[in-house]
Parts: sequence; C-alpha cells; structure tokens
Amino acid sequence: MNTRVNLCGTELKNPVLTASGTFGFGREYNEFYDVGKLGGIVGKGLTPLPREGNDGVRIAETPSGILNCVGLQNPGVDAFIRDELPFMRSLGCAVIVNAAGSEISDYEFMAERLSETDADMIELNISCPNVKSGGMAFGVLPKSVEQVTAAARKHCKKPLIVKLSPNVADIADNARAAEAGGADAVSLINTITGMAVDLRTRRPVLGNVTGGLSGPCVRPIALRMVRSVYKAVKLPVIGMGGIMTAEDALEFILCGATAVQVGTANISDPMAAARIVDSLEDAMKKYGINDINELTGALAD
Amino acid sequence: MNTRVNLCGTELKNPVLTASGTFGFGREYNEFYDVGKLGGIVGKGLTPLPREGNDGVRIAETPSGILNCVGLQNPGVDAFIRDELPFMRSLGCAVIVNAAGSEISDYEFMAERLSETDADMIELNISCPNVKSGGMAFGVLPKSVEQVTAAARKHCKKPLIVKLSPNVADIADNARAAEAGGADAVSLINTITGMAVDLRTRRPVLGNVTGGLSGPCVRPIALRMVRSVYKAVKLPVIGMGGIMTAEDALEFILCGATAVQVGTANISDPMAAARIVDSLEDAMKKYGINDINELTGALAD
Amino acid sequence: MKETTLIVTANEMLCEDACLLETEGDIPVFAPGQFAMLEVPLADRLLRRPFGIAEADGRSAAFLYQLKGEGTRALSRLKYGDRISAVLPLGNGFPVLSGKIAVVGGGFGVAPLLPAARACKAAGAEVRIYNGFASAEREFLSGLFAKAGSLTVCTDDGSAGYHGFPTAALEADLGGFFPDAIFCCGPTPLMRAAKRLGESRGITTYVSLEQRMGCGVGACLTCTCRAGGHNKRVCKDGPVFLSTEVEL
Amino acid sequence: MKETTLIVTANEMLCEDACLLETEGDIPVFAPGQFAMLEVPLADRLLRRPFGIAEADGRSAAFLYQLKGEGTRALSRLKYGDRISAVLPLGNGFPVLSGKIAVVGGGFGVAPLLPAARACKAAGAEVRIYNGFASAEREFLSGLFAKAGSLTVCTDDGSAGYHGFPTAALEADLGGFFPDAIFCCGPTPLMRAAKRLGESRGITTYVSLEQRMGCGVGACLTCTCRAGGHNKRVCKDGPVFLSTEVEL
Ligand SMILES: Cc1cc2nc3c(=O)[nH]c(=O)nc-3n(C[C@H](O)[C@H](O)[C@H](O)COP(=O)(O)OP(=O)(O)OC[C@H]3O[C@@H](n4cnc5c(N)ncnc54)[C@H](O)[C@@H]3O)c2cc1C
Ligand SMILES: Cc1cc2nc3c(=O)[nH]c(=O)nc-3n(C[C@H](O)[C@H](O)[C@H](O)COP(=O)(O)OP(=O)(O)OC[C@H]3O[C@@H](n4cnc5c(N)ncnc54)[C@H](O)[C@@H]3O)c2cc1C
Ligand SMILES: Cc1cc2nc3c(=O)[nH]c(=O)nc-3n(C[C@H](O)[C@H](O)[C@H](O)COP(=O)(O)O)c2cc1C
Ligand SMILES: Cc1cc2nc3c(=O)[nH]c(=O)nc-3n(C[C@H](O)[C@H](O)[C@H](O)COP(=O)(O)O)c2cc1C
Ligand code: FES
Ligand code: FES
Repeated sequence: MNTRVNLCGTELKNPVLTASGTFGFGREYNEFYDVGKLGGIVGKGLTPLPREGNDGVRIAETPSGILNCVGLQNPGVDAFIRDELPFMRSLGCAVIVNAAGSEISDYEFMAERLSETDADMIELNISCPNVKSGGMAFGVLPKSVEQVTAAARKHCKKPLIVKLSPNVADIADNARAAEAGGADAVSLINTITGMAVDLRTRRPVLGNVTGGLSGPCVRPIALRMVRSVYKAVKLPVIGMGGIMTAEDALEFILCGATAVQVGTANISDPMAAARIVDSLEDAMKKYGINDINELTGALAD
Repeated sequence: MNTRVNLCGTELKNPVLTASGTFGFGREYNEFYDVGKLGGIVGKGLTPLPREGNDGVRIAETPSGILNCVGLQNPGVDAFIRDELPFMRSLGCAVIVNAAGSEISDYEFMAERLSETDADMIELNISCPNVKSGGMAFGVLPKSVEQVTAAARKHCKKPLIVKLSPNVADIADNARAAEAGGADAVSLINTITGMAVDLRTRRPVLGNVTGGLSGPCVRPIALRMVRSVYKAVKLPVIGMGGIMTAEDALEFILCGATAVQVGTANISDPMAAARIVDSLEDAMKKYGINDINELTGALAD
Repeated sequence: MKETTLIVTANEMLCEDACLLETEGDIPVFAPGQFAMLEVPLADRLLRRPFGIAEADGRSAAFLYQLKGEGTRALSRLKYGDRISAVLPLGNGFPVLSGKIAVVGGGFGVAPLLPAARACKAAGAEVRIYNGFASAEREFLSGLFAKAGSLTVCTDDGSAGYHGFPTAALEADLGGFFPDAIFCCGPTPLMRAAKRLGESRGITTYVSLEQRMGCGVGACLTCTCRAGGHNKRVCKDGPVFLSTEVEL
Repeated sequence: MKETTLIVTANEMLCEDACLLETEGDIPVFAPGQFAMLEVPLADRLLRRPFGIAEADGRSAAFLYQLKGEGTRALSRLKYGDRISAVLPLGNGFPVLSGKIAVVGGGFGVAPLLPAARACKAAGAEVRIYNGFASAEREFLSGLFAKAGSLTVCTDDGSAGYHGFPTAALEADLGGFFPDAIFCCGPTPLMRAAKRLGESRGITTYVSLEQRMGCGVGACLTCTCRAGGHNKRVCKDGPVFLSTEVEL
C-alpha cells in the first residue's frame, strides 16, 4: 500500500500536512506525538516584521465550525528563521513556510528571504481575511492574484504554493491566475468570512467584528472548490477545509487534491493529525485504494 | 411588546417568514399548525413554464447543514396562480411569490404575470445555483443584478424583493446594484454552492454533482453578509441562513434584518417556524427588547 | 401526520446489524406501509430518518431498522426512557385487501411488508410471503412473517430455503397460487423483477420505494422518483406506488 | 500535557448552577492553577472547555464547574461510566509557597484557588482566604476552603460575612496579616483591585486569567492577553501571571 506523494519535487511520507495557524511551528503538538510521522507541517503565517495581531476575543464557536480573528500574530520572519525553523527542520517531515504581507513588496521580500533558508516550500497567504490593509485585496480579483504571484515568483527559488481565498465569485479564475503568475501549486480553502453576535451586549463576539470560518461546516464548500480548481489548472492542488478524519482526507483527494491540510481538527483534538495518519491505511483498504496517487481526482462527475 | 413589522408597505404580525423551496405553498405545514400565525410565507420558486427539476439524488446531509439540488421543480406560474395562490391567500398571513427564470425576458414575464395577482410581494430568485442556463449568471456580477432587477421592475406593480446569492466576491456590491435597479427590498442569503462525494462509488452524492448548502453551518456567513448589506443600502433587508430558533432570528434582526426567513429548519422539524413564532416574545423579554423594530441593525460594531 | 414525542421503552439488537425500537406515545392510526421520520440524537445532523412503522396502536409504535450509517448507529444507542421526536404517519401505504396476496420482500425491505401482510390476513386474505436474503445468516424476521402468512424464505446462495430470487419462487408457484396483487419492497433489482412479473401476468403490483428525504411531508421536493414522465414525491405520493405508475 | 480518556465516576449538582465532575483515568501530576480542556458531548461543538483541575491524584481528577451555556449544560448530563476526552494538565499554575499567603477569590473564580490554598497549606504556609460572592445564596465551596486556610466569606450585599469586596477585607486585615503573596482569581474588577492592592503595598500578586480558547496548548494564538505591550497566550504563558506582567 502506498501513501507517499510527491509535492512539487518533495516526497511526502503521506499526503497529510497541517494547516497554517493551527499548528504553531509544531512545538506544542510534538509534545503529544512525533510530528515527524506527518507528511509535513505548515507554519503560522509570517510577515516581514513581528505582528501583535488583533485585540479582544479572537475565537468563537459556531455550528460545526469556529470563527477566528487572530490577525496574523507572528514573531516576524527573522525571528522565525532564527528561533523556529531549525526546530521545524529537525522534526523529520516536510516543512512549508506560510508568508503574508500587506504590499506586493512584502511578498517579494518574504519570497527572497525564505528562499535562503532550508524550508521545502513557500505557501503565500494572499487570502487572510483578518488583516485590514492589503491581505484580502490581493486574493479577491484574479488580476491581483496573478500580479502578487508573479512578483513573488521572481524572487523565489523554492516551490511556490499560492493559497486561495474562498471569498470570491469563482475560485477557478483565481487558480488560473495563480498558474499564470507562475505558482507551482495552489492550496485551498482559506477561511470564509463570517460573524457571530451577542444578543445580550448587542456587540459582535469577536474583537475584530468579523472572523474566518473553518471546520467541518465549510467542508462541502471546500470540496466543491477543490474539484473546480482541479479541473481548471494543471498544478497540484492542496485541499483543506474541515478535514477531521482519514475519510475526509480521502474525499479531498478524490476531488483532486494531491495533498491535504488539517487545520481546525488540531484545535479540537491535539491528536487529530496523528490519528488521521494512523488510520489512513485502514481507510484506504476499506475503499479499495492501493496507491493514494490513483485516487487523486478520480471522481466520476 | 410589539412584534409587528412593516415590510414594503405590508404589515406582518411578526418578522418570521418561511424561505422559498422549504415550505411548498404552505399546504403540508398547515396540517401541522395554523400557518396563519406566521408573518408570511414565501412559495416555492416558480418559472414561466412547469419544470421537472434535476434527476437522481437531490439531498445530502453535511455537518450542521444540508445540500440540495432540487433544480426549481415547479408547476409553472399559471398552474400556481390557479391551484395554489388562492390557498396561500386564505391562510391569513402575508404571501410572497418567488420567481425565477433563465432569461431576462422570463423575469419580465413573471413580474408582469404575478403583478395581476393578489400576492403581496414578489421575490426574484436571481441566485439559484441549481439551474444550469442563466440562473447563476444573473446573480454573480453587480451589472447583471442591476439589469435583471431593472427589467423586472419595469413590469412589476408589487413590491419587488431581490434575493441575493452568497457565491460572490462582495455581496454588498450586488445589494447596491439591486437598489440601483429599483428593488424595494433585498433578501439573503440563498444557498452556497457545495458538494458531497461517496468514496465507495467515487461519485458525487447528488444527481446534479453540486448542490446548495443551507442550515446552521452557513449562519455565521449569512450574518456577516446581512450586516454588510444593511450598511450598504437603504432598502429593508430580509435575512436568512440557518435560523433554527427565535434567538437566531433576533441575531439576524440585530445585524440589520427587518424580517427573516426560516428554511432548512422546516425540513428538520415541521413545527420549526411555529415554534420560532411561539417563543419570540420570551426571547425578546430575555434580551430586553420591547419593540422588535428597535433591534433592527442595533449592533454596535 | 403530526409531530410528536416518543418515549423509548426498548431498543434491542435483533442480529448483528438490525434493531427493534419500541416506543410509547400518542400514536395516530396508520396504514401498513406508511412511515415515520425519526429524529436522530446527533446535534450536527439535521435530517430525520425515514422508517416504516412496523407495528403500532394508539399508545405505542415499533420500528425495525438496519444499522447502516451514523444516524442509525446513534439511534441504536437510545436507552429506556430516552425521548425522540417523530413525525408520523407519512405517505400512502399498501391497500388492505382480501383475496390472494403475494408479498415479495428483499433484505431489510421486508420490514415495511410485515404490517401489510398482517393487515391483509386479518381482512381475510390468503397471504403468501416470499422473502429473499443474500444467505441464511442474513435471514430476518421469519418468525413474525410466518404468523402473517405462508412463508417461503429464499436465498441468493441457496444456504436456506428456495435458491434464487423471491420473484422466481413466486413465479414457480403461480400455477397453484395466482395472486390478485403483489406487494413488493426491497432492492431496486427485486422491485424491477416484481414489476416485470406482475405486469406481464396482469397482476396488480405495488412497490414501496426508498429515496433520500428531507422533510418527509411533501414540501421540499427532494425525494422524487420518475412517474409517467413526471417527478413525483416518494414521501407524499408514495412510498407505495402502483408498479405501472413508476419508472424503476 | 497529554490527551487522555476520563471515565465519569460522579457528576453532582452542588447548587442550582454548579456541578462537581469526578473522573478516573491516567492523570499526570499537576500544579495548582493548571487546567484541563474537556471535550463536550455535543457533535456540533468543536471546542473543548477549559476548567481548572480542582483535585487530582494519579488515578482520578475532579472539576468544579458552573452551568453557563450549552457546553457546560451538556457536561452536566454526563453519567456514571460515560467517557470524555481531556487534555491536561495545561498552562502555568500558582507557585507553591510557604510563608504567608492571601487567597482572594470571586464567584466561580474561587474554584481554581482551592488546590493552590491546599498546596501552600501543606507546604507549611499560613493561608488566609477571602472569597467574595454577590450574596449569601451564591456562596460556594466554603466547607472545602475552610479546611484549606482561615476563611473570610465576603458578600457584595452584606447578606453573609464581610460586607464588601474581598480585597477590602484583605486590606482591612493587613495590619495583623501582611502576606508574602496574593493569589487572585475572579471577575476582572476583582483582579484589578487585587493587582492595585498588591502593587501599591509591594506584595507579589498572582492573577489567574480567563480568555476564550481554541487549542489550549499554545498553538493557535486565539487566547491572548496584553502583557508588557505584547500579546501573550493565556493557555500557555498563563493562566497564572504575575500581576506586574499583565494589563487588566
Ligand atoms: C419510506 C422509507 C421507509 C424506510 N423504512 C425502513 C425500515 O423500516 N427499516 C430500515 O432499516 N430502513 C428503512 N428505510 C431506510 C432507512 O431510512 C435508511 O437506512 C436510514 O435513513 C439510514 O440512515 P443512516 O444515518 O444510518 O445512514 P447514512 O447513510 O449515514 O445516512 C445519510 C443520509 O442518507 C439517507 N439514507 C441513507 N440510506 C437511505 C435509504 N435506503 N433510504 C432513504 N434514505 C437513506 C439518510 O436518511 C441520511 O439522510 C426506509 C427508507 C424509506 C425512504
Ligand atoms: C483557564 C481557565 C480555567 C477555568 N476554570 C474554570 C473552572 O474551574 N470552573 C468553571 O466553572 N469555569 C472555569 N472556567 C470558565 C469556563 O471555561 C467557561 O465557563 C466554559 O467554557 C463555558 O462553556 P459553555 O459552553 O457552558 O458556555 P458558552 O458561553 O456557551 O460557551 C461558548 C464558548 O465560549 C467559551 N467561554 C465562555 N465563557 C468562558 C470563560 N469564562 N472563559 C473561557 N472561555 C469561555 C466556551 O469555552 C466556548 O468556547 C475557566 C476558564 C479558563 C480560561
Ligand atoms: C486559528 C486559525 C489561524 C489561522 N491562521 C492562518 C494563517 O496564519 N495563515 C493562513 O494561510 N491560514 C490560516 N488559517 C486558515 C487555515 O490554515 C485553513 O486554511 C482553514 O482553517 C481551513 O481549514 P480547516 O477547516 O481544516 O481549519 C488559520 C485558521 C485558524 C482556525
Ligand atoms: C430544499 C430547498 C429548496 C430551495 N428552493 C429554493 C427556491 O426555489 N427558490 C429560492 O429562492 N430559494 C430556494 N432555497 C433557498 C432557501 O430559500 C434559503 O435561501 C436557504 O436555504 C438558506 O436558508 P436556510 O439555511 O434557513 O435554509 C431552497 C432551499 C432548500 C433547502
Ligand atoms: S422529502 Fe420533502 S417532499 Fe419528500
Ligand atoms: S488556546 Fe490556542 S494558543 Fe491558547
């Protein structure tokens, strides 16, 4: 039985990665299990300078989902390279660095800076809904997706993954734009903008008013988007959105994902990603899958 | 305590309406309770000619939600006016007719034909994701939203509600377009396009491949959209998306809705809309609301 | 047709993958073949599950169900005293006929046929029952069916009773027992075979269809089947149809 | 810090809106003030709930919890023999000190202070406890606290004990009892008062913060508080902080 996949030239033991922002830099979860058993990990979104993120309440619970408005709190790319990357690298799985910014030049800077490191790949977060200036804007219109991808591409010596926002009219257009801009892969979906309110105080629950929705509630939307992006571009697709079990992961692969990311599930259960990896082969057996690569995109629709 | 609201000149006993496609034309639910106690009902989406809808499986369950691809099965506007409208009118609550089409001329025709009836208002479904030709297209780009609204407006002698699609980049733009086209109110959200797959058969669960997601899972997205539309236009807003309880209804009103629609909840529990009406005053008491109109849009954000 | 609360009085495993749920409540009169939509005790599942009403009087109702997915597994965890909401009775059932009745069931599809067989027997009919299973281990409810008519168990692999499809067993009997009506419920291939047999021999045939359902009460149009070039609602226009009405 | 299954041995209502959950399992050593993230038995809720560990040894753990919303109401329905997943022990607790310790709690915030008071007493400290409640009816856990130190109950309305804030009661005592450290947990106004009192009198003060949490283990950055111009994680850098570290 084969669970190995090749993602942009890096061989992964299995297609299970963790999603940016839900796994820190791997330190905490490595106390629960050997994070090296995962296909790889994606670090918290980084910016050129340290960021404190948003004030007030940053998380709320919704039916089968959560809203967050962390707002890209991170130590900045330099502290990351010094303090966190060596640890991530030591874990024994693929290391993907997630990078964000508020200007095109930020993305150029991040691509260049991270290209000097020993990270395996760079994932561009052009779709974070919790950053006010920039962020959102890049991810919405195909033209700007292409522009920011092309700008980063020029400075990037590593495989470049562009992470797509679901808060758009047609995500396939944006995937095509990332492809045209020179991306090596696309990942999706980032969170969907949502809101929760408190009737007692008549205020939003979250400090930032709106937040990003994730978890099983978004899975049907994510599956549809992965399928439509898979059909639109030739690039490998990394699928995510509400994956809680190995079967959920297989569903994304069936729709076209080469690898998957597990996000909210880690928050719900610190063992989640390890459990998905541990039960992957049993789930493959159950559905008659011998080589996970055969499943990619095999949906008959 | 006041629960009465005025929607486009029609006085509703309370702001609780039922959502199109989840309540038939009121006949079935009237066997469970007196439908006349509701603020009003919105009928199944109608087209100029009868439609059989989609083949195969039409419903699937997802975490805290459902997917449907009924595909606008309906008896056609003439049979509706003859066989269903008199019954709806006899129930003792406001009657809103939901109309769809595949061409601009269909909407003109529907607006004209329904203007001759004694329905209270017309809701234009320009956003149904389950009709292949047309349908979707109208609801996505602001320009076409304005165009189809203006076309229907010219032929419409009743208050005209435009129902907005959530599958767009910025729903506030589309609300502004509906306002510019001459709408008297906007309603939102219609369903979000999603998909479910079957690992055993490697096929989509739904006959139509994709379907529309509704239910509590979409509520955070719907609340955010209602808030942003409320701030963008002067028109009354009718809010919906996952309302299961009176508190959920109040949350939409707090975000800016003048009235709400209850959809999937009816499918889950045939008594749902009645229960929401029955518990509305208790919920208002709990949150110190004397007149429901005071709550509309009162969120401090 | 009403929404009501049922109190669980028993919930027993009958075999590896089937349970009998017994409940008490205020139960309206029902026709055999009608069904109920039962709430499942999982907060993230919005849809009720449709189950034939196996037995009921004004104060109690019983349901036979196969453990299939998450919903039925959750139902199987219900314990004495737990409450669930039910909507019932729904749809059109089988007619209650006297005369000669052939009952043809397959697998778990036999469940909704039990009250139909019983009711016809009580109305004076001669009832013969042909129940088919994959193998002897899958045989189900034969004790109860044997009391409702003359029972022929059929298995696909010949490990018990007649070796073959129950429609074949019925066809072989037609010389001595030519029924006025056939009642069928089971997998689609079986219902197709019953439809073919009944229509070719001029026997009025009723089939009970299954389809994924939303409301169960006729309002949402998610449970359709093809009938005479149109889409009909399985929940309201069925689940029991004349074989000549529906495309299978 | 590990994920483990707890088996419920008891789950008792202590008063109208508080319960004591007793469990068995493989429980790691914990420091007073550390907490656990408990799974709630509702399929549509993804987040665990944080609760201080009230008492634990290697084989059992107990949690005192207020019935607040859906999650705690669902917890209160757990019965003997039910299983829940827990992540524990989490965060930094109170130091275990000898010397003179003033424990200042408010409302349900008294719960996490109980193991801290006990541990200090066991380490030889002189422990005085000032627990504040809205009124006599809201008084909570006084029996257990009275064994862990000398207890002054305070009420906002004077219906029992000292009339006023527990910090005021402590301040009034300072002439005779000048503590080496203050441990405080409760509503923000009380923690502010304790911080002000401690810092103005030069007494080392520890406060235990509450914040909405996601992971509880330090990875998701959703539980932050302001500390020295930066955002710190309540779950990992706290929940117990030196009053001088955090902005309240
Ligand atoms: C009119 C009618 C009467 C029925 N009577 C019985 C009966 O008496 N005993 C019995 O064991 N089963 C009966 N069934 C089938 C039963 O409804 C399904 O086995 C059950 O819904 C499976 O639920 P689940 O959550 O375990 O399965 P899952 O596969 O997890 O369910 C997922 C979704 O698909 C639906 N679904 C799955 N299988 C079916 C099916 N065969 N028919 C309709 N919906 C389905 C579920 O209701 C649910 O919405 C009947 C079905 C219908 C339509
Ligand atoms: C470190 C720490 C220790 C705690 N120890 C205890 C204890 O020992 N006993 C006790 O009764 N309570 C304690 N609390 C508070 C307890 O976590 C909340 O009362 C509980 O989460 C409410 O859950 P609910 O589903 O009933 O409420 P809901 O309001 O329905 O919960 C909705 C969401 O908000 C969160 N939430 C609500 N109130 C709080 C709160 N005060 N703090 C953090 N998150 C909250 C919930 O966890 C959930 O994610 C502690 C909180 C923290 C942060
Ligand atoms: C608390 C939290 C923080 C997140 N931070 C980031 C981030 O820094 N960068 C990023 O690209 N995505 C971020 N995301 C989005 C996730 O990586 C992922 O795209 C999304 O949550 C959907 O997957 P899920 O449903 O499995 O969580 C964050 C999500 C959560 C819940
Ligand atoms: C089965 C089903 C059929 C629907 N049919 C229609 C329709 O004909 N016209 C329409 O405008 N919306 C239709 N909708 C969308 C609902 O009216 C509503 O916008 C949506 O379901 C969100 O609300 P909810 O979450 O309360 O269901 C349908 C929804 C469902 C679930
Ligand atoms: S299930 Fe709703 S019409 Fe049949
Ligand atoms: S709750 Fe995740 S970092 Fe504290």
